[in-house]
Amino acid sequence: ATEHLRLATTTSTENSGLLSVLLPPFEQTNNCQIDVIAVGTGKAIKLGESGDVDVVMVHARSKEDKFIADGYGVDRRDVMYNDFVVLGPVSDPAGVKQTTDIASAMATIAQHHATFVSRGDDSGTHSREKQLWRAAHVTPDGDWYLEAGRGMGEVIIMAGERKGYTLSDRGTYLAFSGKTELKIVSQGDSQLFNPYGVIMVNPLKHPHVKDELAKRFLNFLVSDQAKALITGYRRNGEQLFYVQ
Amino acid sequence: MDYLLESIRAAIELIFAFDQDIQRVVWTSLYTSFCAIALSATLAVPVGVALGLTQFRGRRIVITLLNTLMALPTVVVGLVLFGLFSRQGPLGNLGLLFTPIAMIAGQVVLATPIISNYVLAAVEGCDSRIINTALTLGATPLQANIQLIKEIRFGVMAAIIAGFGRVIGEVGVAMMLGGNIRNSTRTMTTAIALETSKGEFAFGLALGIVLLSVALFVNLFLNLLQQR
Amino acid sequence: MDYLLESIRAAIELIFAFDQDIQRVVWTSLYTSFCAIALSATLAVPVGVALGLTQFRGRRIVITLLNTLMALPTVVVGLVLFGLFSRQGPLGNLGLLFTPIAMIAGQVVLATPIISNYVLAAVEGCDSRIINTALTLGATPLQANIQLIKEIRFGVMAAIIAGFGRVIGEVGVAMMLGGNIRNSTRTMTTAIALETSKGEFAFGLALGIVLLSVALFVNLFLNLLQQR
Amino acid sequence: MEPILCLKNVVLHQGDNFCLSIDNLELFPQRSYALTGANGSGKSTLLRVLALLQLPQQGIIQFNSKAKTITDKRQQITLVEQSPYLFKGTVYDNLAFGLKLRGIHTKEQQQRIQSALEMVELTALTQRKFDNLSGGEIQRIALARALALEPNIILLDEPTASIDGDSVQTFESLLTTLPSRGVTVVYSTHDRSQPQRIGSEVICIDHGQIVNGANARQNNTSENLKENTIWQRLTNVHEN
Amino acid sequence: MEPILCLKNVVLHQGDNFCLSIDNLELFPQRSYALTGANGSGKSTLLRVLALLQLPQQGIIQFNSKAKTITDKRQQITLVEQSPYLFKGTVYDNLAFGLKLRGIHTKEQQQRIQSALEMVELTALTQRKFDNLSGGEIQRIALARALALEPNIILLDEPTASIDGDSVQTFESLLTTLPSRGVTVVYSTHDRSQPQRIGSEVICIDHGQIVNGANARQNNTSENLKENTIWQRLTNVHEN
Ligand SMILES: Nc1ncnc2c1ncn2[C@@H]1O[C@H](COP(=O)(O)OP(=O)(O)OP(=O)(O)O)[C@@H](O)[C@H]1O
Ligand SMILES: Nc1ncnc2c1ncn2[C@@H]1O[C@H](COP(=O)(O)OP(=O)(O)OP(=O)(O)O)[C@@H](O)[C@H]1O
Ligand SMILES: [Mg+2]
Ligand SMILES: [Mg+2]
Repeated sequence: ATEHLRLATTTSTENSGLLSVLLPPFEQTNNCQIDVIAVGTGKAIKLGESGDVDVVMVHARSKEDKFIADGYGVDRRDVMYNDFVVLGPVSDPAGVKQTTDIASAMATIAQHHATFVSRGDDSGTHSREKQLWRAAHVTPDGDWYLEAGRGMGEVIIMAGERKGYTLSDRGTYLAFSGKTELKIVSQGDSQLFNPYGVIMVNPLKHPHVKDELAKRFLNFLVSDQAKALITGYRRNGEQLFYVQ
Repeated sequence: MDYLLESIRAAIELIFAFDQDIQRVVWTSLYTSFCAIALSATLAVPVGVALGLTQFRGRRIVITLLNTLMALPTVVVGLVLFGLFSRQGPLGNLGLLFTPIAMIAGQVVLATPIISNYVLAAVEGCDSRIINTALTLGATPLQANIQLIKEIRFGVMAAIIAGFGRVIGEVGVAMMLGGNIRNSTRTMTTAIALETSKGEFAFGLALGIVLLSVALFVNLFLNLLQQR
Repeated sequence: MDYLLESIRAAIELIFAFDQDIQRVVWTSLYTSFCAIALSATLAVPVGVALGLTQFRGRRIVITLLNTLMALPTVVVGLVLFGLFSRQGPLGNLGLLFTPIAMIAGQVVLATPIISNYVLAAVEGCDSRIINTALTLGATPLQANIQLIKEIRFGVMAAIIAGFGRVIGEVGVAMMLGGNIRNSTRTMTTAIALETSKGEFAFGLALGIVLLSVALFVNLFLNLLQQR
Repeated sequence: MEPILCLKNVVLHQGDNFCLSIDNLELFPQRSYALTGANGSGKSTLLRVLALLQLPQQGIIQFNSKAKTITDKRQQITLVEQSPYLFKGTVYDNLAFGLKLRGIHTKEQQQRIQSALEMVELTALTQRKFDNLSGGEIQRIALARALALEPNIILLDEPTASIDGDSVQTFESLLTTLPSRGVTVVYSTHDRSQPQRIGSEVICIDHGQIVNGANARQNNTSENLKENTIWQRLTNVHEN
Repeated sequence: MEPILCLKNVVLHQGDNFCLSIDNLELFPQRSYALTGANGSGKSTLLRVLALLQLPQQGIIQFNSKAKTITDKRQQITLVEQSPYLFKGTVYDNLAFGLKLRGIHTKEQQQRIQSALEMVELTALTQRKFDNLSGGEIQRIALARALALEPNIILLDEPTASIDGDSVQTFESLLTTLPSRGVTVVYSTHDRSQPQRIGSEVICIDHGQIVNGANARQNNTSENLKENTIWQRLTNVHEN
């Protein structure tokens, strides 16, 4: 029978469509099947902690480090990165487009009390957003700041409906660009860099983890073949992910 | 398993602390559910009674469709109403999306088939002499139907309780049409979903226990109403 | 609004193409729901009948608790069973998490209060002479209860239809305990949720229409069964 | 004299095997009529037609009254069914139902209920729940529920079938007096001597058809008036 | 001779106002007993106790039979209630219910159902649905449903209350013959002359107590045997 490897990953990775390109070559050569469980970052890590998956792929560096420090995960690899962008209405009421760096972009939004929809769900994106507010020396609070507590796509839609701003990863924005009138108003700052890491669940802690196969999978993800697949992946003609 | 115990402790703490966020969330859940059930019952009880009492061609088809609507997934209701309420949609300029009103509308759609099916079953199971007895004692057809509803009040109450359970416990509509906005449209269920997606299982479960306690109180109250 | 029309077209295409992925998803939804309803009915019908017929101290409390369980959010059921089935949990080494069996377990928990409440209402509304008539014609108490169930079969079927609608349309349990794994535990509802989160609203809605069509067929079938 | 209720060419199919077919039936005010006939001959069906509950497929039902709406008409015609249904609630609630619909509340309601229950000798059960009564008690309560409404026409489907011997006598005396108080009475019965005791014209039904008529216009009821205690009570009610 | 059914010091409270209290009641095999008494006196309650359906709070019920379980005992005692319930289904289904429970299938089932319906003269209704029958038809079907089971003891609660005159006569003749065929018959009635016609001992109940007894041991039934067609049919059934 084919072996199954369980991979917990964030919804955005799964939704980008990359995995359906990236995984099949590995599955074929290793005669296995990778069961992708797409959940929030926090929950993905929790699934790793409880040993219900074999491999975790997320983008929240501090949480990943803690996961490894607590002994739940081993062998973290940098797989790829993409970037975040700030989205806003075409009219750009806060004039974010005039800013050059992300810190002043965030500060402008706060100054104008322009509607900003936050993920509010402790996801990788939400952690990054909080980091950006700190960098801009702003404590977001008030009617203009909506904490939605939802997935990325839904938050983009909400921000569109409310004619507000939001922070999104580029992949999800591209997927939703036909469904919203929001445009990119700020991008390219080095602080918007978004690395994805892959971690194997510690087989010492969870003996049933398929470490053999997991290790091969990790090796595959950093192999030249995988790199070619990642950089070659296009959506609406745009490249979504980059490798170091 | 640990987190089950942990969550019970957390739930007790939550209930006793009862901080403002929780209060707000409980209140939003309760009042949207109540409004939804009141509207839905007004709609669904007459539908159930009418379907139970009248014979017409295609009646079984209508009933089967109503049965099928009980399988409506919350996401689908959310999607369709989203299409209505969004800026692009026909009701867009009312600006109802991401407000409690949109949530209530979605919950009405969810509860109505449940309540009417329940009432229909109660009417089909009830004594066939009720209507004639009321009529011969001088009731108008409307009064006779009201008397029928009184006679099957146990079934009607069960229908309302089932509908209430459905809407207070559902998450899809509240999430998609309410938007889970903190201090505004966040309900107990969307808060639970949020905590769960964060991996805060214990806190999510604790909120679940709060939800069930609230539902228990509401049901105790409905029960008292019924026995009166 | 456009996407409503678009989705209807997409749904029709989907139904006619009926590709392997869709087949698989429909099949997973159907067989988990059927297993869940079969198990749940076996459990819930006797509970409903027993609660309807026997008088004991605390009966109203038990009924109120059962009513409350109808408000169980799918996420909470998901969380609790997750705690049981997870590797850390007491049933962890069975490795049931993210399998159809875990989903069925969750759906049984969801459907059981609904079915028993429905049956209870049917029993409370039924003719009080049924049991005695069966007994005096020589039935054992068990046979008399079975006859009662036959007499209220309309109510029991309504209960099963309501339970079926609940489980085939629910997403939380299927998502949390099944994991929405392609070619394995992906159901129609988790697929809809996935498409929606991808922004593929029309495709999500199209799947919703497929789901309702499947539910319609099942209900037509149950209806035929009942009329036989 | 004008008939108060009159059926012309009425045809009512019920199932495949039964058809009520009445060419001409004229019921005159303040008389009493007894419907007789075998089981399944159509007595209950005819009574439901007279009560304006079941509509025939063909024919005319004329009710000579000023009432316009069907509900107003039904308020003047009350039927006690063969196996009466009691509403969930107390005996009092059951008797109050029709009175409330006629806008009769408080004191008068109580008095009417009290006298109606006296007529059937069941005042002791006023506060009893609907579901713990004996067969005869149910029938008597249903009779009281109809009598309390003081209808112009009272239709009774086998009213004494499960009533005990003594009570049957009292009830028959009551029935005998009703016509002279302005009430038209139609009842069905299997007791062959009952019509004579009450002084009613006999309408005999067979397979849905009238085989001997109520249209020979002799009035043989009015002589049979008896004065008795129950009658006294009824008088009091009307004078209150 | 041993009594077949015997109540000793039975007390049964029902609600606040009614108490069935029977010091000693002995019913002997192959006789017929008529229960009489006013409405609400406790006839139906006593019949339910005799049918082993309602358990008294105190006292002993002795049933002289080899049957061990309560179901086996109940299979020998069949009660037709005052207002009988018909199961959803056809008349045939209703009669087949008890026969199936006794393992009687196919040919014999059909024959027994046929003869039972002949006894109540309703063979025409064999395939009719339960819900479109007249009051008398329901009662007769319930009687047939009990007769088809050929119980040792048959308990009938006002069996002729809604049956038409002609049929009452046929049915009474049938009842008269049952004791000599080994059946003990207990029925309640409001018809004062019925016990005499059938030749039954009268047990009169008042406020839950027996006021004249069935314990004077004269057997006045066996002489009253009549030979008639219905009886012939019954004989055939037993010999098949
Ligand atoms: N569940 C109950 N709770 C309280 N009282 C009851 C209940 N059932 C019956 N009773 C009362 O018990 C008494 C006896 O009832 P039962 O049915 O035995 O009378 P019966 O002799 O058969 O009368 P009938 O001639 O009217 O059929 C009645 O007064 C009735 O009101
Ligand atoms: N809904 C129905 N469908 C078909 N046949 C029916 C329906 N209701 C009654 N019948 C039949 O119509 C006939 C007349 O019924 P009805 O109740 O009027 O008789 P009845 O004279 O009152 O008899 P009883 O003396 O037994 O009360 C019966 O043969 C009955 O089986
Ligand atoms: Mg009749
Ligand atoms: Mg009785």
